[in-house]
Amino acid sequence: MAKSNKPIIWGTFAAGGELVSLIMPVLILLTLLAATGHVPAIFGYEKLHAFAAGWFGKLAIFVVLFLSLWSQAHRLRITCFDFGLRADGLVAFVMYILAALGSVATVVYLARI
Amino acid sequence: MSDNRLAARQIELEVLRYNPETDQEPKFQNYSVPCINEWCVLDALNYLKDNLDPTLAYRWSCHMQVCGSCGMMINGEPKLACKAMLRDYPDTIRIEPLNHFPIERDLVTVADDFIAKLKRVKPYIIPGEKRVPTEGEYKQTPAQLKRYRQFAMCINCMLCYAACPEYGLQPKFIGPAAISLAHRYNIDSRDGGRDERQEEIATDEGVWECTFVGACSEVCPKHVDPAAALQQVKAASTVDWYLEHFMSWVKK
Amino acid sequence: METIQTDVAIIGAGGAGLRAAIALAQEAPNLRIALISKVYPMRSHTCAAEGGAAGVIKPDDSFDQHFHDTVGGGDWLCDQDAVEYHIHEAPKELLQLEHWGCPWNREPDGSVAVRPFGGMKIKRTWFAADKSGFHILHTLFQTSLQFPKIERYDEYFATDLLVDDGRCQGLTAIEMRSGQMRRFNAKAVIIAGGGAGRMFPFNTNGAIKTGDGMALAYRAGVPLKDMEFVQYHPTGLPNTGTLLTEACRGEGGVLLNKDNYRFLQDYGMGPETPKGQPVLKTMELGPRDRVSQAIWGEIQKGRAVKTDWGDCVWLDMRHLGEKKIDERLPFVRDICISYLGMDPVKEMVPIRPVVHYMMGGIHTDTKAATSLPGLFAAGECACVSINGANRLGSNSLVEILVFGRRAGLSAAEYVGGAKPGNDAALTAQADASQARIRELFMRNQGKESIAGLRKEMTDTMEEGCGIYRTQEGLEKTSKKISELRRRYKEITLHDKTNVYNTDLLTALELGNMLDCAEAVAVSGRERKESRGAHQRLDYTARDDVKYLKHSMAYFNGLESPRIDYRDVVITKSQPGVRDYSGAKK
Amino acid sequence: MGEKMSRRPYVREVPPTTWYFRMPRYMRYMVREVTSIFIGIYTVIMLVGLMRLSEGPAQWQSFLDALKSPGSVTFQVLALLFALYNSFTWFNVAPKALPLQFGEDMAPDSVVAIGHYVVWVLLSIFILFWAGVF
Ligand SMILES: Cc1cc2nc3c(=O)[nH]c(=O)nc-3n(C[C@H](O)[C@H](O)[C@H](O)COP(=O)(O)OP(=O)(O)OC[C@H]3O[C@@H](n4cnc5c(N)ncnc54)[C@H](O)[C@@H]3O)c2cc1C
Ligand code: SF4
Ligand code: F3S
Ligand code: FES
Repeated sequence: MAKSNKPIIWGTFAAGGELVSLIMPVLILLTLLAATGHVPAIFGYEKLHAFAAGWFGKLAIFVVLFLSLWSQAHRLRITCFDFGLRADGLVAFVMYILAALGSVATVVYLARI
Repeated sequence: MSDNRLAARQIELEVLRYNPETDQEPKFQNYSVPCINEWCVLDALNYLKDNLDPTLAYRWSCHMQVCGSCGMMINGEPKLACKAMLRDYPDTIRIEPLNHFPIERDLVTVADDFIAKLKRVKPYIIPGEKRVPTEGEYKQTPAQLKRYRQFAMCINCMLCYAACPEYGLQPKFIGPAAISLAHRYNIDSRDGGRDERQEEIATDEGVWECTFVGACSEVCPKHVDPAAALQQVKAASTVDWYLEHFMSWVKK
Repeated sequence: METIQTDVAIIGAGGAGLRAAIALAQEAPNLRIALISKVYPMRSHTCAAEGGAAGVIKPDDSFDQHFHDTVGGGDWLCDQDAVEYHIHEAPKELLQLEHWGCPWNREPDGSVAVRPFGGMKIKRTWFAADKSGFHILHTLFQTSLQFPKIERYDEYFATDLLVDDGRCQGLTAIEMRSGQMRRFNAKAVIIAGGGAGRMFPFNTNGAIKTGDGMALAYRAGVPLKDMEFVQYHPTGLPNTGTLLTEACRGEGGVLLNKDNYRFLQDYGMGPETPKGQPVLKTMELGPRDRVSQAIWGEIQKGRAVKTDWGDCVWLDMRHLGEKKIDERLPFVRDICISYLGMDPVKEMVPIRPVVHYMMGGIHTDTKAATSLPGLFAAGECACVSINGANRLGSNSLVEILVFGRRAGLSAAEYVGGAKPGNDAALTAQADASQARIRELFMRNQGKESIAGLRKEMTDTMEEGCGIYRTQEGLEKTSKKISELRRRYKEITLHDKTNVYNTDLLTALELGNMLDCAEAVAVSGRERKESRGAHQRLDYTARDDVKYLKHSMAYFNGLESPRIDYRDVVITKSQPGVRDYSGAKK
Repeated sequence: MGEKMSRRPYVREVPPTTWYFRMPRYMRYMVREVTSIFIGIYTVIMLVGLMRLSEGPAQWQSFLDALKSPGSVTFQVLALLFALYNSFTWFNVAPKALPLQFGEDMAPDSVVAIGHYVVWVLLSIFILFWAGVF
């Protein structure tokens, strides 16, 4: 049996999982604060735009979105299997295409800022 | 064992029975067994077999948690019958053969698949540095020993296979114990056979079938922590993949 | 009946059987090997051995010392040529295991570590925590997987040897999963079927240790040697019989009576040594027979600890501390907590002597050959006489390796010159074997139960063949066993299913145990002296004039066995006094 | 001991779509896996936010306003709970992939797990500061 090619994705899954676990709760907390009227300073357009315009900001945003997209796509693929959706090849294709599109979009939007 | 202590507790055992010659499918049979609180479930079964129903079939030998033959589902959990102490259970105990394995008869399962997988991962030293015994031992420091020792503690009881849902869903999965065993040899300082074993375990049927449910480690009676072995194999295989494809001058 | 053709058939896939198979696969790669076992190899009882395996490796040690410890420990009933071979091969075998991956404990510099053991004057016991046998067995099993010539027949129950033309030429076995009888045609057969401790009610042995291998050879006319020597291990858990390894004492645990007094000093094993600093070959590190006898003595004197499970003494390990216990004796701690609900780090645990090991077994020479051409034996089922009247702890894990390998090599040599067999005669025998078992299987009228007979057997064995024996007791037990062997003809099976019929297998095992038990009782009755594990209240002294001899029990149908004697091989150590007092050193 | 072959091993099929109801630990696992749906959707929301940000202040404001809808708030509360659950499960098993050895002894799992919790708390506080919440 040939070696698997799952490691290609697993690297980003693992890195993404680590990052998501560390920062996702606090990010959600931030938007939740914003949504309930306690808008944090960073969400001011000027401030956030300036952050996203700097190279560090761009990199940070890209890394978070990229890793999160791929790790969640990978996990969703498995979740589908666990729920009994056995067309693993197809599911994987769809999930990874979505993650790839999201990644490209991230780059495009960042470039526009 | 003084007999007056017997019947200190009356336990209802609900045992899944299956006789391939007379039964279409398995069904439960109930027994009321007088027990001593210090007993384990295996003691209760042995009492049952000697005194109530000699036709019950199950495997056991050592009665000391080391031979790995007495694995069964006890109240829904994969357990060693000789490690499941009655004091930890209510008065009704349900006993079934290990999940995910075909039932040969009563509590006896067909283990062929597991045994074949053990063999498949090449669980023996494939020496790196060749040496003959007359040249003395390979030096191995206590630190090097401790790196793999935990993974060498597996008693092949198959509880982890009964616990792992991915094995249940995909019986081709090489599974937790066999992959842990491969890992045990991979990280032994005397071994040089990792590449050969990777051909078996760095595959879709190998470690990549594992979704890190972690049930294997939760039920392992010997704290082998197969889930850890599998994650470590995944990490190493990922590094391998990138080295092989992007830095082929480093690896192969 | 399906016939399987092979060159060498091995009965038993414990340490001895596996070692034999590997030796054959390596040294005679053209031979077909059938490895037959009633349990999967890694379930064999070798896995239960905790303490370790003795082999001379350190510079302060010498073959001579290992020799003298072993021969003296065996109360001079050892064949000294066999011991000589054993101790010289021991380090080679243990190193070989190291090369196969056995996780031996190590010194800081990476060399193998050794620990002290009872009756040994020098630390020479190699160990893998308190799981030595487990690791040995799994290393052998896993190593064996690389040899395609080793064909395994797991869960096959051997029932009879096929003997024709004065040679052993195969065997019959039941494939347990289908209940079908299979015939193995083999040019040579090796028996590695393990011990027979299950003849006794209170023992450290697994359910599979029912003396099948011994009984097979015995019924085929091969004598069982020195069967009266049954080893009691001093430290068993009083309720389950689970063994607490000798390493508990090797690491510094002490034995106390109900007054917290270290009583061993009253039994020729004193003076007292400092607690937690064990001194080799004295006090708690005396040999098993002496220590067990001392515990018996305390019980007689009313200085035992009363427990729900009978009279015990304390094993105190608290002074070793949690770290050392977890490092060196983790399994012991687990076991005490599981089965007794007591933690040896915090409490003293009650223990009592428990049947552990059969010194006796199938008589073989130093090449592991029996008196029947084509039949070899090794491991606990065999008696090559390295253990004499009392085995020293950590010698038998080595014995299974040394003589397992030897049996393999001898069989390979023998197979080269073996003549083809007479098929008609063998078929007739195989059919007879099947008929015998079918009769048992079909029987409906019998009034005896397996569990009932077994209980009577174990009870009478404990009564008559315990730590201390008397003529009267031994006679009573011999009679009782012979009565049970007759009543055995009356047992009925309740289970009439072919598939995995454990009722049938336990019946066969009971038959085997009864045969062995009779050899134990009758050999003991005839040995009117005290030596090693055979201690008599009516003949308290060792008698080298009459009994510096091996007893040989020959099967005699339903009659009790014929006992004969055989000289002990003495090369350099004349019988002397076994001295385990620390005083004179 | 009949001559006939009577083996007939009985295979118990695992129900492919409902197996996780069979054991609480399977349910715990499935909840962990399901977090990916919530975190995945939330990531897409972030991506939309980024898009809005790139389109100018008005669009960004409308994004912030959209966050306030009751449906959105409910979703975010759920996402937060699932994200927390994900973090805990991740930290607890992280040691498995990261064997650590100090000198001779293998470090207990708790070392890596506790390390993760500490980093997590510090990082979260830092981000809150940076975002100007305090
Ligand atoms: C609890 C315990 C602790 C011990 N600790 C030590 C120690 O520290 N040091 C030491 O040196 N020794 C120790 N011993 C003794 C030593 O472990 C044994 O003597 C040794 O392991 C026996 O190995 P064996 O290969 O002869 O038999 P086993 O390992 O018992 O194997 C017997 C094999 O024969 C097979 N078999 C039996 N009957 C049949 C049949 N009818 N048909 C087919 N197959 C059959 C079984 O399936 C099994 O595979 C200990 C023993 C016990 C019980
Ligand atoms: S890893 Fe644990 S549960 Fe699995 S077979 Fe080995 S000892 Fe049993
Ligand atoms: S339970 Fe199964 S999915 Fe992996 S972590 Fe264990 S093998
Ligand atoms: S009987 Fe050996 S593990 Fe339970």
